[in-house]
Amino acid sequence: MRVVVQQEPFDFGAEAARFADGRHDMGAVVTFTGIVRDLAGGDLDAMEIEHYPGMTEKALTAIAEEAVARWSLGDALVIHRYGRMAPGERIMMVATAAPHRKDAFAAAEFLMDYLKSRAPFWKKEHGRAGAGWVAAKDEDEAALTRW
Amino acid sequence: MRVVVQQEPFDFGAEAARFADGRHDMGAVVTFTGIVRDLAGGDLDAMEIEHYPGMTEKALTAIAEEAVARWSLGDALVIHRYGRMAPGERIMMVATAAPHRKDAFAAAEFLMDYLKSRAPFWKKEHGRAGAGWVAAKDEDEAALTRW
Amino acid sequence: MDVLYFAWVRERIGLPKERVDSEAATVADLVAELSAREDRYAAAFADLSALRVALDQELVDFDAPLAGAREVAFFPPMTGG
Amino acid sequence: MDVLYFAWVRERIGLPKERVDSEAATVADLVAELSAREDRYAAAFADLSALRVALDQELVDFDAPLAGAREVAFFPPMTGG
Repeated sequence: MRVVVQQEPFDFGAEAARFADGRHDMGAVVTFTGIVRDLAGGDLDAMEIEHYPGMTEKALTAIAEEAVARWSLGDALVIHRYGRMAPGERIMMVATAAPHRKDAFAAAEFLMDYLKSRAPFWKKEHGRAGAGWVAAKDEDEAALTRW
Repeated sequence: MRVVVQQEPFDFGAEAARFADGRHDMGAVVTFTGIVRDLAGGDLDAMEIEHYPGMTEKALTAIAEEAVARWSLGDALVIHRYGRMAPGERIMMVATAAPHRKDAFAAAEFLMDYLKSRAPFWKKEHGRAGAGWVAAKDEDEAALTRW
Repeated sequence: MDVLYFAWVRERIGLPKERVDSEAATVADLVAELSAREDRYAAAFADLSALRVALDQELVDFDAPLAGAREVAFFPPMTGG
Repeated sequence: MDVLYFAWVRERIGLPKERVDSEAATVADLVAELSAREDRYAAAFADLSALRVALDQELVDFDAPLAGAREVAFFPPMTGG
């Protein structure tokens, strides 16, 4: 299990390949990557992500440990950036490895749902019309109830 | 949308990175990779995959088109190998890109569920104890009813 | 028409493809015709619930009419992914 | 104890971190104490349903006791991923 919180970009392809490499006992690997999405009309200059150093790592580790235990994962990976990013840049990724596909998918969705509402990150959009904090969505909180 | 059926190995990291690259309008990319899983005790020498040339490409394309239409995907990718593979080798991958994570996850699971039971591939295990065709699982057929 | 066999159906019948001239009206009629030919066909087609069939590369039911079909394929349930 | 503010809570209060000496028994008591201090605190804490709080880097409810806490953090609902 690996949890990484960093400002620098990460190499998604290399991380995904390294994660999937050399597994003889896991039939299924799922990855999710979050990308800075532009606003309509190309109005987004940058996405800024603030976090709570110390708590971030603790929260992500707890969420990943829970996923590994619950779905008997062979491995889990979480990488999340903070700082300023342009549209198209990768914000974060998770990866899960399990013997069967159902568990790999469920664990990856669980990681994403929890990470979104329980890890201390906050997004601020810097656009032509000014800057504003992204509001949490009710549906993101509601997504936790299914687990 | 891209559908590839080939005997040669594919470069999962490079394919995943290329798929996720340069997307400004899609916030979520999900990938699934299927890996040849060894039998208990390291008893599997090889997995052999037979397919129905012509129908395979048609079936995969139809499934991918359905996924793109149903979840308004920005893009979808399916790569599936045939022939003989050793434990640890990657058999196939799918990738989906959508504005939001729920759609990217649902579409990837849909692709996998349909591909597993509706694309003409058959797996044969070659092990120390002999060779045998892998039986389809009732749960794989049942998985289709949720879509 | 061309009749194709895959996986254990191919192994049991002993060939991947053959040319069959038949007046069978449906897939089920063709199966009955082939099964009557030789034991290896009868063995392969013994349990239709364990088989799938495609007409011109589209999955169909066993009661599908054969009229106009150029290619019929028999195989076990698929196990891709 | 150290009190930390993040995102718009930090912007509204105007600083990321401060040392606070308080006899407050619970988080809610601390919020009341800070809100009474200055308008910018009252503004930041006006709607507690829009806020989350962590004690020593663990999420807690606003009625959690402060006894022994070294670090309290206030922030809006998280938006990671």
